[in-house]
Amino acid sequence: MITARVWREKKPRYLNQIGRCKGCGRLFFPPRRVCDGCRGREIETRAMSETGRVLTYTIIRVAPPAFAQEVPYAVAVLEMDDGARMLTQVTDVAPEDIRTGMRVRLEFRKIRQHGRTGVIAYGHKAVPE
Amino acid sequence: MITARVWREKKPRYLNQIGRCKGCGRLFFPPRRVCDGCRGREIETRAMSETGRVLTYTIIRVAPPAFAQEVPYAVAVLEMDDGARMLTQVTDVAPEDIRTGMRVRLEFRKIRQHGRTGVIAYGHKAVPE
Amino acid sequence: MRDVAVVGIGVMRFGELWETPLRDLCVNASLQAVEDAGVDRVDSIVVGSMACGLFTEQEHVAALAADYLGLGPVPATRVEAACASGGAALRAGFAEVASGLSDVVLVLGVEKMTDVSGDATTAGLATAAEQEYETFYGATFPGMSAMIARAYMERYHAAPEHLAAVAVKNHAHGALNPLAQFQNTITVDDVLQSVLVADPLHMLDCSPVSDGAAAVVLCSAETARRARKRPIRITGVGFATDTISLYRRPDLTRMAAVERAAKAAYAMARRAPGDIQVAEVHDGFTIMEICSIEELGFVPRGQGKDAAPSGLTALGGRIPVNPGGGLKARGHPVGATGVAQACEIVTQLRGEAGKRQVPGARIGLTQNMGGSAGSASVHIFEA
Amino acid sequence: MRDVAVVGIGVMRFGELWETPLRDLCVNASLQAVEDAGVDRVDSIVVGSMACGLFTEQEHVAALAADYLGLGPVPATRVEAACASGGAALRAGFAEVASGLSDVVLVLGVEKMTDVSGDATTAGLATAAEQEYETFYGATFPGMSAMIARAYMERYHAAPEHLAAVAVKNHAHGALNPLAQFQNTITVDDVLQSVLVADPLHMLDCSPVSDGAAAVVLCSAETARRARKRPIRITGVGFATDTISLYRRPDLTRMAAVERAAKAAYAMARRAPGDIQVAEVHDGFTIMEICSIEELGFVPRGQGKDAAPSGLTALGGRIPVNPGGGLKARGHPVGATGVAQACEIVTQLRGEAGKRQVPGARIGLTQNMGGSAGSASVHIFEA
Ligand SMILES: [Zn+2]
Ligand SMILES: [Zn+2]
Repeated sequence: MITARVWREKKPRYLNQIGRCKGCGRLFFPPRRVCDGCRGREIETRAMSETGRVLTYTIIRVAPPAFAQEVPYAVAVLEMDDGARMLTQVTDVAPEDIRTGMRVRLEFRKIRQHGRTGVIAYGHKAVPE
Repeated sequence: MITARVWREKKPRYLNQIGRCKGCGRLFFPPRRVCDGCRGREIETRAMSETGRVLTYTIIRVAPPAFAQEVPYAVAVLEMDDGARMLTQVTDVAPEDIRTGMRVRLEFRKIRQHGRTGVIAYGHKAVPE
Repeated sequence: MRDVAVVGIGVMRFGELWETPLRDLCVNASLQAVEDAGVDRVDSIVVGSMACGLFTEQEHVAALAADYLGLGPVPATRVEAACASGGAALRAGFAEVASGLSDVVLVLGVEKMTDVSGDATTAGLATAAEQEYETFYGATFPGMSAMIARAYMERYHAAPEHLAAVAVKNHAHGALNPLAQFQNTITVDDVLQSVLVADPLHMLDCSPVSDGAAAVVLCSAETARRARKRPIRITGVGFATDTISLYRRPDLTRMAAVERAAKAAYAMARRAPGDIQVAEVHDGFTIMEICSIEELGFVPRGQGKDAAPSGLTALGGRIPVNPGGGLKARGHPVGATGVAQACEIVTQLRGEAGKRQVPGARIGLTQNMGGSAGSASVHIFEA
Repeated sequence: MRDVAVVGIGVMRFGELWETPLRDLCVNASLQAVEDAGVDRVDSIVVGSMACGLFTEQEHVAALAADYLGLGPVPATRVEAACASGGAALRAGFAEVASGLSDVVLVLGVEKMTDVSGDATTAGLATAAEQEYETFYGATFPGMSAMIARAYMERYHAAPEHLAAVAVKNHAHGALNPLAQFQNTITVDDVLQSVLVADPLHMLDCSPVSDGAAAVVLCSAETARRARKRPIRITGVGFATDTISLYRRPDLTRMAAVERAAKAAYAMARRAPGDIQVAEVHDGFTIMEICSIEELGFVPRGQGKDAAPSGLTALGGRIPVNPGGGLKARGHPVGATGVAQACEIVTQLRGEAGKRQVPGARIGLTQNMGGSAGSASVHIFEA
């Protein structure tokens, strides 16, 4: 059930695990079997940098049920210092104070609950560095 | 929302309303715009016969959430005396006593509740004649 | 490859059609298209629908349509590519006719979005994004476009007014289209004063939630000779994908799938962007039209923002975009949109667009996208 | 119409694959198929999936697959026809190659069914039936087949043992297939003693709920010459619909869509039922195989019930049906099934089916259906 969906993705989400193509160096979050740069299959895993910056962001004011109680909240595309990319919430800062280029650090937080069962899923959110 | 789904179908479900192709005489439950016998578009509406017989049936023992509390219950394909067909539950009889060919009469009953809102939808069930 | 033409169109006025069930949406648009074509048979049905299962609990919608149209036992299948489902269905119908597998194909686009609550609609639309690494963290469908908008605005010094101008233009066009869901004009101030949905996008930067259907009849060039009206040929077909996840795009201001789909369609039609006289472009959010007209080659990169304010893409401009009102004003029942765009271009190329007619238009283009441009479809039509 | 051949296949062992997300199902089967084909490029991807939105909250699965396969920006679209989604995708891929729109097409079938609870799976499968006049009254997906089974049993004096024999045969075949979800043999008593799901169907009359994917690589005859293994041509393609609602069928023991799809495929291939040497048939419920082999012309009407008990459709019989174990034993991730059937027939025609090989098979058939035979797909393959 939904619990499987949650624990299946634990490694990338909990450990910030990314893949790196040994052929061309491209980074992937989450890790993947095939590189979409060179179609190489040799992918090593490592931890993503914990610091990076905001490439773009938005403030969500209309949210699906799982996040309805949190509006307004900020979601951003981050580029970490190693070049890996991810999308997550930016928190511990007033949404109107977020700027592109802002330095952030990843912290382990509760992300959401799932469906009727209410299974809690964790992951990383960004906070100002 | 779901209430629209319920009241939209009220006429056929509450009044047992069927369509009849003026071209070839084919009957439809619910009424439809195009006859699938002759592709005619002149369809008149009328009430379905209230009595008919069981063409085939089953006893449902694994049901979706909306009907989970009712198992086991019987569902049948009916042919009414005017030749119209419908699918509905057969009730007021032990499921194991149902037989194909059994004479039935339609009665107005509660059919189900919908989703979170719990909107109640009515319609006809078959009972032994 | 056999030549393929559109010989019939059927499109209803989109809206919150509480009284019309999914099956009637399918039937109403399809009957119009078949009558318009004047053909005596349909060999196959292709239905574009994004999320009929999530929005109406009804999968198997192609069989439903065939049944209620009285067209069974013809083949009927559904095609999905998020909001590009209509464009994808058109391409699948094209392939069926071009291959000779079918001679006359009914392509239907349909979506019934108002049978579920607003938050279920929001969640349903978000299924176009990657679920485990985008939606999971709280991203919404408008939120994705909002992030593209911010990246674009900062790169190219665009203001909220540039985005708003797209909505203003498309409402002005919609006001001329009796089939548009919204036929009122709006101002830049109206857009900027509407509530923020996902900064910097306001409510009036977003296309609405709609119910509706649109249909076209495709057939081989030979059969098209017997059609009631002048056949409109489909001379170019392009479809392309990009990363489903926005965050993995090297350039967040680009919609590379649109460029790739357009290149394929231009190459097939042996046409260039400058040949296009009228276009229907996917303005699910105002920023999408701005990026798309750049990717389609109508304007240089970074100048998409100036097209609506300058009148370039308005009726009477060099390249009128969304004369039918676009998704913004015509409405956006997602699976129907790609087919409704085709109906508008055919109407234009037939010279039957009334007050919104682009005079003398002979070559038109439709562009439909799915998700945050993870999928894109482009078709070129010629009278 | 260009000739089309299968040059690569990829199929995983189906099952309750808790650890494998949807994207990995897509990637695993597809990589196998591309490697098996030995082609250096894919021009387009067609994905068959019935209800990825309802089962995993992920629509836009074709873009997801293209992305995670590193195959973007190629076109990627999804095709749906309830449980016949795989067969419908195969047909769409065929049309793409036959038309010349693409030269090499990856057709992927996939379904991830165990991410939702059992009752959500039941509700999801029921979306193949008409929602307002079938599901509304409490009908379930197994319940539909149960009503067909009762009508058939009374008309043709069939007993529960006749139905059970189909499951027994297909488990016996599955026991020879290392890729089958269930590789255990069962007895008629096992079936009759399993719990009733919808009388007269027992649990072991029903195919299981499964996760899984299967893929084939299609290409033109010319490109097929460069393939690693012997190309298997697709010589016949048929698809047909019937009323989506069971209760509107004039004869409740018939699956007319299967007959129509088969007639179209036989006509295109210039073959007759007697030419078929091996077949994969849609046994979502045991009664479906019985009715289907009648509609396919393998046995006269009313004699489908005797085929499994007499050994006619077993390995070694006149027309082996479901040598791979069928949906019953191989598993039934709904959208994957039509493609997995093609993988099995190609394996047979290549002579690579090991213990379950039908000796010397050169002509094979697959038949996949959606809902209560509201949709049906038939393909004919020749070595
Ligand atoms: Zn690489
Ligand atoms: Zn009639």
